[in-house]
Amino acid sequence: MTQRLYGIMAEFRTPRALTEAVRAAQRSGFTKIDAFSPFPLTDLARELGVRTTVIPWIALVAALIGAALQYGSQYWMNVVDYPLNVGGRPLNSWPAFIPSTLIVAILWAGAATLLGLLLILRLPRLHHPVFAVPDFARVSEDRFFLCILSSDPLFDPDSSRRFLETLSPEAVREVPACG
Amino acid sequence: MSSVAQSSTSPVADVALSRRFGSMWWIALLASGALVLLLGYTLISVALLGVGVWGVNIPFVWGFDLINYAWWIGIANGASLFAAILVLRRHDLRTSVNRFAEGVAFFAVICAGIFPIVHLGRPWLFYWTFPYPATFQVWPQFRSTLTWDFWAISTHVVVTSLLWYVGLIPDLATLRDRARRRTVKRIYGILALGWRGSVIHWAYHQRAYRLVAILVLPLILVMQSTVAFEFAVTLVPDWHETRQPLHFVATGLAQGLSIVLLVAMLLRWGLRLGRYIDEEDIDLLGRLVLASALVSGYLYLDEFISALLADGLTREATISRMTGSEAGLYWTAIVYSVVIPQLFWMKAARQSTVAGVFVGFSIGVGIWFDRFSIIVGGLQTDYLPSIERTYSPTLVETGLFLGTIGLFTALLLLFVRFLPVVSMFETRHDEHQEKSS
Amino acid sequence: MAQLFTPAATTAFRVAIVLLGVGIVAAGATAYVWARADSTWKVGKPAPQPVPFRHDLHSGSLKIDCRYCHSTVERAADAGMPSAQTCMSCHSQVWVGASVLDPVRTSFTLGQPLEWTSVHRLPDYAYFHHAAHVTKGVACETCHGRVDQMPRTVKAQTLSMGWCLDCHRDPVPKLRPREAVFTMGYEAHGGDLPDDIREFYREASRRLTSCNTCHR
Amino acid sequence: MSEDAPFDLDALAARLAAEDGPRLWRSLEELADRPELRRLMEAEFPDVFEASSVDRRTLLRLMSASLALGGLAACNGGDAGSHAPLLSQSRNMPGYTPGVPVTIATSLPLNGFGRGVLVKSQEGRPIKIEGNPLHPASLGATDVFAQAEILSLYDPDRSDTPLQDGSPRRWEELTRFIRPVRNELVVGEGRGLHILMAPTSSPTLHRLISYTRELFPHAQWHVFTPIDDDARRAAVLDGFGRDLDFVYDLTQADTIVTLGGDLFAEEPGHLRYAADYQKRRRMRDRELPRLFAIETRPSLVGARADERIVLRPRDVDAFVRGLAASLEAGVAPAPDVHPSVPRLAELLRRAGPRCLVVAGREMPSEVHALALAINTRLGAFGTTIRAIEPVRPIIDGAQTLHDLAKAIEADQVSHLLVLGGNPAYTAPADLDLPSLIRRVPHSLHLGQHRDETASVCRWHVPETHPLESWGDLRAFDGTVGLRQPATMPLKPALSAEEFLGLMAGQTVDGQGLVQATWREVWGEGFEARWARSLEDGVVDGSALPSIDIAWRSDWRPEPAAPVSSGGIDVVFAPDPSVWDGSYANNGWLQELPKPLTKQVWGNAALIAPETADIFGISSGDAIDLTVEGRVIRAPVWVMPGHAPAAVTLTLGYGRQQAGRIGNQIGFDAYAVRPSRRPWIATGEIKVAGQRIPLISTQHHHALQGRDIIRVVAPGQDTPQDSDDRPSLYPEWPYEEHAWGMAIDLDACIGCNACVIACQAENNIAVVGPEEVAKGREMHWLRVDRYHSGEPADPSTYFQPVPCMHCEKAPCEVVCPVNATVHSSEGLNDMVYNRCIGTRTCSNNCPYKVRRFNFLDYQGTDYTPSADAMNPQVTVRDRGVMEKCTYCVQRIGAARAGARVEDRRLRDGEVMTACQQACPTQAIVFGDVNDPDSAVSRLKKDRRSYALLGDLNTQPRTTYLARIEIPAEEG
Repeated sequence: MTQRLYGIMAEFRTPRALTEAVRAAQRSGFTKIDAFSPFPLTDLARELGVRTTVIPWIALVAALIGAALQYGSQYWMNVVDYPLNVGGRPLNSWPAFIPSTLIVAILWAGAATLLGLLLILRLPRLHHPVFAVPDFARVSEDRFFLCILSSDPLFDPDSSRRFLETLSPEAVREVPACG
Repeated sequence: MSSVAQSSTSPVADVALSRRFGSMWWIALLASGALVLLLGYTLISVALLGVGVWGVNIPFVWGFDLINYAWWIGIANGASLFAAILVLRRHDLRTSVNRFAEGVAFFAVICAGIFPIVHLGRPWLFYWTFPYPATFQVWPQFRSTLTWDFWAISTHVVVTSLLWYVGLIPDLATLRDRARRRTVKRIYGILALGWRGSVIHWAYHQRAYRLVAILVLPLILVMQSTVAFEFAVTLVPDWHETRQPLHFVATGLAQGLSIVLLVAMLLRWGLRLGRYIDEEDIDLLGRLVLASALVSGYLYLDEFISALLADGLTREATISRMTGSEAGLYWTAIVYSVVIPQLFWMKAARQSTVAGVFVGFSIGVGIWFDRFSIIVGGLQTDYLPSIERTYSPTLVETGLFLGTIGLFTALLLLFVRFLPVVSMFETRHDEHQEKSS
Repeated sequence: MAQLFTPAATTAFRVAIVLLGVGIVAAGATAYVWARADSTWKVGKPAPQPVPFRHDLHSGSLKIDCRYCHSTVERAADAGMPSAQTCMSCHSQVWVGASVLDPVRTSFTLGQPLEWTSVHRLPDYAYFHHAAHVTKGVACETCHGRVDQMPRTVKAQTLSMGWCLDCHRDPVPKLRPREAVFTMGYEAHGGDLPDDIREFYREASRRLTSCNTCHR
Repeated sequence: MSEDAPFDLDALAARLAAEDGPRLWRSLEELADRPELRRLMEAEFPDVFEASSVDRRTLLRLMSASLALGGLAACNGGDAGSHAPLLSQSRNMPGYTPGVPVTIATSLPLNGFGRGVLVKSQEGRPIKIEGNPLHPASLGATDVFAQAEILSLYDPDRSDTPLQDGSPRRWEELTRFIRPVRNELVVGEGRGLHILMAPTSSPTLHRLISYTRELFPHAQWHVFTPIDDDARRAAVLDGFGRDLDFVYDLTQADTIVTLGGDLFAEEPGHLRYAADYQKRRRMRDRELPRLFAIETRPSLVGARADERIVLRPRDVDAFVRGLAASLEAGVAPAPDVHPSVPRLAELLRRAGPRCLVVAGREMPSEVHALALAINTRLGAFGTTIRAIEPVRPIIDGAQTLHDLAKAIEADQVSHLLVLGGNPAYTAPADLDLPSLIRRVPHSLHLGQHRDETASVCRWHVPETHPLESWGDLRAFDGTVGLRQPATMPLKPALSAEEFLGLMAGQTVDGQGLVQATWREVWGEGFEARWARSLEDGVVDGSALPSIDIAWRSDWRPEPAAPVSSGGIDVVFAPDPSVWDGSYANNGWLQELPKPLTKQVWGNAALIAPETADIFGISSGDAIDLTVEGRVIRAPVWVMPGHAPAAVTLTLGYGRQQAGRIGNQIGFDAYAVRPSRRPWIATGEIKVAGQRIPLISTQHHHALQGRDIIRVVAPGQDTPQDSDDRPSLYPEWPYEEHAWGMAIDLDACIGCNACVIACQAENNIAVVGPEEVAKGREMHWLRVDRYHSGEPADPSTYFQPVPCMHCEKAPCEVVCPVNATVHSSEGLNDMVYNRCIGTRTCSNNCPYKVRRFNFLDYQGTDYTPSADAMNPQVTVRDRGVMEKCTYCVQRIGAARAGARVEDRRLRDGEVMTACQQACPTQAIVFGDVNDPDSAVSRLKKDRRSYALLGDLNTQPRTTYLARIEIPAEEG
C-alpha cells in the first residue's frame, strides 16, 4: 500500500445510492470528487456544479464566424474579385447568397460543438487510472461509482476509505495513479 | 473478481459482439454486395463514355440521376428530421429508433451524394463548385441552386455523421467493456475515445448532442428546399412553382418515416429486439407514417387545385403531367404514397410486421415515382411545342439506381452487425426514470 | 482489471489526430504552391529545336528588330515565324557551310516547312491575338521576357489564365508607348503613355475580363 | 495532235504516280518541275522573289504543306492542341499571312448550273463556303448543297486510286490500259465508243467535247441526268420551235402562279428567285405581290405562297386549261373549271405583263406549254420572263439514256465512257442499266466515289472534287463563273475536263484547258480579263442576252386526255437533303432536318392525312408501293397539305455504295421510277403491316394557340409587348457595342441554308441517326416548322431559333461554375473549358437552344476530318454544353481588325454565318447600341416582337411578324 493513488472509488448498485453518496461526500467537505454512471444523471451533475452553458456559446460564435466567412467570400468572389454579369442580376445578389450562408453557419456550429465537446472532455483519453479499477467496466452498464481524488485537500487514503465504506457501497477500491 | 454485467441492454450489445451471425445476414450482405458491384460497373461506364449512356436528351437533360438524388436525399432528410425532432421532444421513441434513424439518414445521404457528381458531363471536375484559389482565378457562381446544394450535401454529411458518432461514443464504451477478445476490446476502445461515463462528461455530452439536434432542423429544411429550388427556380412551366419546397419537405418526411418504419420492422424481426422497439413504438411510428401520408395526399390535392387556378401554360403543364403520356408515374405515386398507407387506420395493420414492411416499402416506391413524375412528367409541356420529346431510361440508369440501393443495404447490414442498433444508454436512462417515477 | 491502453497510447492517438489535421492543411498548401510553381508551367525550360537558334545573338548582339523575323506581329493573330527564305537572306552569305543550318537550307530547297517546338503554345480553347496587343502598347518583353538574353528560347511567364487576368484587369500600368513596344529592358511607367490609350483602357477591364475576349 | 497524246499520258502518269495515298502536298519531283520554282532556285536571294509574284498554286501548295505537317492547333479537343508545332514556311508568300484565311472565288455545280461561291481557305484547307455577292445566282447567299461541299471535299470515302474490275491499280497501269485503247479508237474514228455524261453548262467541257468529236467522229454522246427538264424542253420546242432557257425576274412580278415544282428550291436560279421575291415584297411603294402555288406535294414556295391550291397531278392539266381558257390563251373553254380559277384568272389579267406562271419540272409538257401560252398571252415576256439561249447547250446528235440502253442491247457499244455522275444508280429501274453496262467490253467510269456505277464498269478513275480542279460554269442566266481550285487535290484524281483533254489529245492540265477556252473567246487582253475574272469569280458581261421569240400562232394544245380514275399518283422529287443521291455520303446533309417534315437520316413516302385515314396508317407505317410492276417498301410520312390519292417519293436514298455514311439509308425511289414517265407515274399502295422508324427533330407541329409565330395584315402592327415590364434587376450598361439579331419571319422560306452554314462555321458535330433519334442533335440553330389550319391545307410557318442571348439570361443564373455568363457586349458567352456539364442551364432555357455533348461526338464515324474544322472555333469535348455564340469568333476577328486600324466597327462588318448564307436576308445582325444600324431599325419596326417576351428574359434576338393578306380580300 505504498503506491501513489489517483483516488479511492466506491461502487454502488443504483443511481440513488450514488447520489446519496455524492451528497454525503460534499457534506463532509470533499471537493475533488468524481462520479461515474452508465447513463446521464443530470441532477447529480448539477449538484457537482457542472455548468454546460459554454456549449451553446461555442455553437453561436462558430455559426457567426461561418456565416460571415461564407457571405464574405461570396461577396468578395462575385462582386469584388471577378465581377461578372450573370443573367443581368445584381453583382451582390444577397437573396441568392443567403441559403448557403445559412447552411455553412450550421456546418460550423455543428462541427464546432461536437469537436469543442471532445476538447472540453479532454477526450480522446484511452488510458485513465479509473480503468484500472476491477469491475469498473460495469460503469458502462449497470454500476455507479464515486471517486474521491487524491488531489482533494481532505484526502487521506485510510480516512477517505473509511468514509466511503460508511456509504454502504458494493465495494471500495483504491485507484492507483498511473505511473 | 471482475464479474460480467447482465443489464437490460446487454442483449443489444451482444448482438454486435456475437462471434458469428445468421446465414440470413450473410445472404443479404452478398446480395447487396453484388448490387454494389453493379453500381461500380455503371459508374465506370458513365465515367468512360459519358452521360449519353443514359436516356437523357434535350429537353430531358436530367433522368434517373436527379430522380434518385432527390429520392435518396429525401430519405436522408426525412430520417434525420424525424430523429432530431425525437431528440428534442425527449420522446420515448427516440431510445428505440434514433440510432438507426440517424444511420438510415447517414447512409442515404452517402447514396444521394453519388449522383450530383456522376450526373456531371465531366465528373472529374466536380470540385470546381468549391471555392478554392485556382490559377485561373475563376470562382463558383453562388446564385446557382447547385452551389447551394454542394454546401448542403457536404454539411449534411459532416453534421449527421458527427451527431451519429457522438451519440455512439458511450455505447461504444459499453461494447469495449463487454467485449471478450482483446483486439475487439481495443478496436471499440479506440472508437470510444476512452469514454468513462463521468457524470460531468454526461452533462456536456447531452447538452452538445441536443444542441446539434436542434441545428439539424433548419439544415434539413433548407436542404430539402434547395433540392426543390433546383426545379422551382427554372422557368419550366410545371416546375416554376412556390409549392415545390413544401412538396419536397413533406413528401421527404413521409419518405424518411416510411424507411425508418421499414428498417424498424426488419430489425425487430431479424434481431428480435421486440423488447426495445415495442408495440407502442411501432404503433406510434405507424400513426406518424399515416399522418405524413395524409399530408402528402393533401399536397397532391393542393397541387391539383392550384393548377386549375393557375394561368394557361402552368395549368396545361400540370394537367398534362396528371393526364398526359406520363400520367402513369403520377398516379402510381399517389396510389403508393397516399392510398396504400391508409391501411394504417387499422391498429392490426400498424402492429403487423408484414403490413409495416409493405407500407414502408410502398411509400418509398410512391415517392420515387413522384420524383420521376416531377422531373420527367413535368417537362411534358414546354413553352415551344417544337421542343417536346420523350424520355426513356436505359439499363445503365436502372443499374445505377439498384446499385445505390445495394450500397445502402450493405451499409445498413454492416451497421447492425457491428454497432448497437438502439441507443443503449438512452434505454437505461428511460428505464431508470420509469423506476424513479 | 488491467488497463486496455498504456498512457503512451493516449498520447499517440492524440498526436495522430493532430498530425492528420496538419497533414490535410499541408497537402492543400503544397498543392497551392505546386500549381503556381514555374516548373509546373515549364517556365525557363528550353525545348528541343531543329536549329540551335540564339535570340541572344540575333536580337541581343546583332540588334535585329523582332519584326524582321516575326513579321506579322503587328497585323495578325500569329506573330509569324521567319521563313527559311528570310533566314537564307543572311545565311546565304554568313555561316554558309554551317551544318547546324542544314535544316534551314533543306527547307528552303525542298519547300518543306521547318518545324519548331513551341514553348509558348496556349491551350486550344484560348485565343491570343498578337497584333491586338502589340498595337495597343503591350510589349514583347511583357510576356516573352528578355528574349535578347536567351541563348535558348524559353518561357518567361507562366501564361496561366490568372497571369493574363492580372494584366487584363488593369492594363494601364503594364502598357508602353507604341515606340517602346519592341525595346527590351524598358522601364514601364504609365506616365509617358498617350492619353487616348490610357483613356481607352481606364474603363476597359470589364470588356477585357469578358470570357469571349479569349475563349470562343 | 494524236502524237502529243502519249506525251500527255506520260505526263499524267508522272504527275499522278507520286500521288497514291491521301497526301496533302505534291511530290518533290513535281515540285521541282514547277517552272516558277525552278526560277526561284536559280535566282539570287532574296530580292528576285519580290519581283516574281508567286502564283496561287505555289501558294496553296506551301500552305497545304504546312498544314500537312502541322495539323492545326485549334482542332483537337482537350490539350492535344498544345503540342502543335510552330511552322516556318520555306518561302515568303506575298499577300499571305499565316493563320489568316485566304478567300478564293469559284463556282460550284448543281445539275450542271453554276452557283458562285467564295471559299475561305485556312492554311490551304477550305473550311467554309460563302456566296459570291457578284454572282447573279448567289448574290452572296448559298444553298445547303453549296455549304455542304466542304464536307464532301473531305469525304474519306472519295476514291483515290483507279480500279480495274474492282481491284486497285496504279496510275501507270491505267495509262498503260488507256494508251492502246485510245489509239485504236483514234484509228477507228471512235466507232463503238459511247460517252455518257450529265448536261453541263461548262464552255470548256463543250469545247473539249467538240475536239473529242473531231478526233472520234463516230463516237456517240448520251446525255442523262435524273433531274431532267425534258418536259419543259418539249413544250418549248413545240411552242417556240427552238430550244430555250428562261430567266424569271420576280422583282417585276405582281401575280405569280407556280404549277408544282419548287421555285425557291429546285430551279437553277432558286436562290436568286427567293431573293428577288423577297425584294419585291419589301418594295414599300408597290402593293404586295400575290403568290399562288398549285401543287401536289408541299414545297417551300407553297409554304410561302399567299394561297395554295392542292391538286392531284392528274388534275393540274385541267386546272391550267381552265385558267388558259379564261385568259383566252388559245384554249377551248373547258366544261368544269376549278372554283378558284376565275379569281386566279382575274388576278393574272389584272397583273397583265407583271404576271408570271411557272411550271415545275415534274409537270407534263402540256402544262408547261399552257403556262408559256398564258405568259405569252399576257405579255409577260420582256417583263417577268426573258428567254435566253440554253445555258446547257445541247451536244448536237446527243442521244438519251434509252438510246444507250438500246445500243448496248444491240451490241453496238464496244467502249463506254461514263464521265461523272452515277447512272447505274440514278437510271430508271426498268432500263436495268447496271447489267447492261456490265455487257460492255470496255467501260470506264470517272467519278468521285467507288459507287454503284464504278462497280459495274471495268475501270474506275477517281474524279476531282469541284473545289480541287479547274473549270468553268454558267449560271441560270448564262453568267460564266470560273472554277478554280481552292486547295491542292486531297487525293490524286482527274477532272472531267482533264480526262476529256486527255482523250482529245490536249494537255492534262486543267488550268491550261480552261485558259485555252477563254483565250479563244477573249483573244487580246486575255491576261487582264482572266486575272479579274478569277478575282471576281464571275466573267462580267457574260450573262446570255435575251432573245426575242414568237409563240407559234397556230399553237393548239392536244385535246385534254380523260382523267384516269384508277390508281394513285406517284410523284418523284429531288430530295431537299441529298438532291439526286449524290450528297448521300454527306453527314451534314443527312442530319439536316428536311424543311417540311424535319425528317433526318432517311426519306419517306409523303401522303395526305386523308389518304392515311383511308388506309388506316400513320407516319412510320410501311407500304408496298407498286409502279408498273415494280414494288418498293417504304415508310409513309403523313404530310399535311399533301394532295390526296397521291404519294411523293424523294430520290437519292437507299444507296448501296455511297460510302460509310450514306449506305442503306432510306429507300431507293429510283427502283420504281419508270423511264417513260420519270416524274409522275401511277401506282398502287398496299399496307405492309410493318413499322419502319422515322427519325425527326420535331415531333409537334401545331402552334397550340400559343403566341409563337405572329402574323399581321399588310401595314398592320403586331401587338407591341409593353416595354415597361417591371424587373427587380438592374439595367446593365453596355458602353461600346451591344449585339443583337432580328429575324424576319416574312422573309424566311425555311431553306435551311442558315442551319448548315452554322454547322460549317462552328464545327458542330454530326451525331448520327441513333443519337438524333434520342433527341441529341447538335444544331445550334434550328428552324422550327409549324402548321396551322386544317391538315388538308394548312398554312406553314418557319421560325429559325438560335440562342436568344437574353439580357436577363435564365441559363446563366443556375450555372454553379460561371461557365455561361454575359460579356461586356451583352453576348451570352458559353465557356466550354469551364463547363462541368450539369446541364441545368438547358433546363432553365425556355427556348431549349442549348446543346449538350452527351457522348464524345468528335471520335465517331460521322466526325468530319479535322481539316474541315474552323480553327477559330473551339471543338467541344464530351460532357460540355454548347450553343449559338452569335459567331463570336467573327465578332472577335472584326474587333481585333478594327483595333489594329484604330477605328470603330462599322455596321454590317460583322455578319453571322446564318445571316450570310440567307438568300432572303431574313436574318440581320448588328449593334443595337447604334440607333442607325440595320438591326436597330428592324427592332423599331412595327412587326418586331420577342419570342416568349412575357417571360421578360429580354432576348437580344427578336422576330418580325409574318405578313399575310387576309383571305377575304381574295
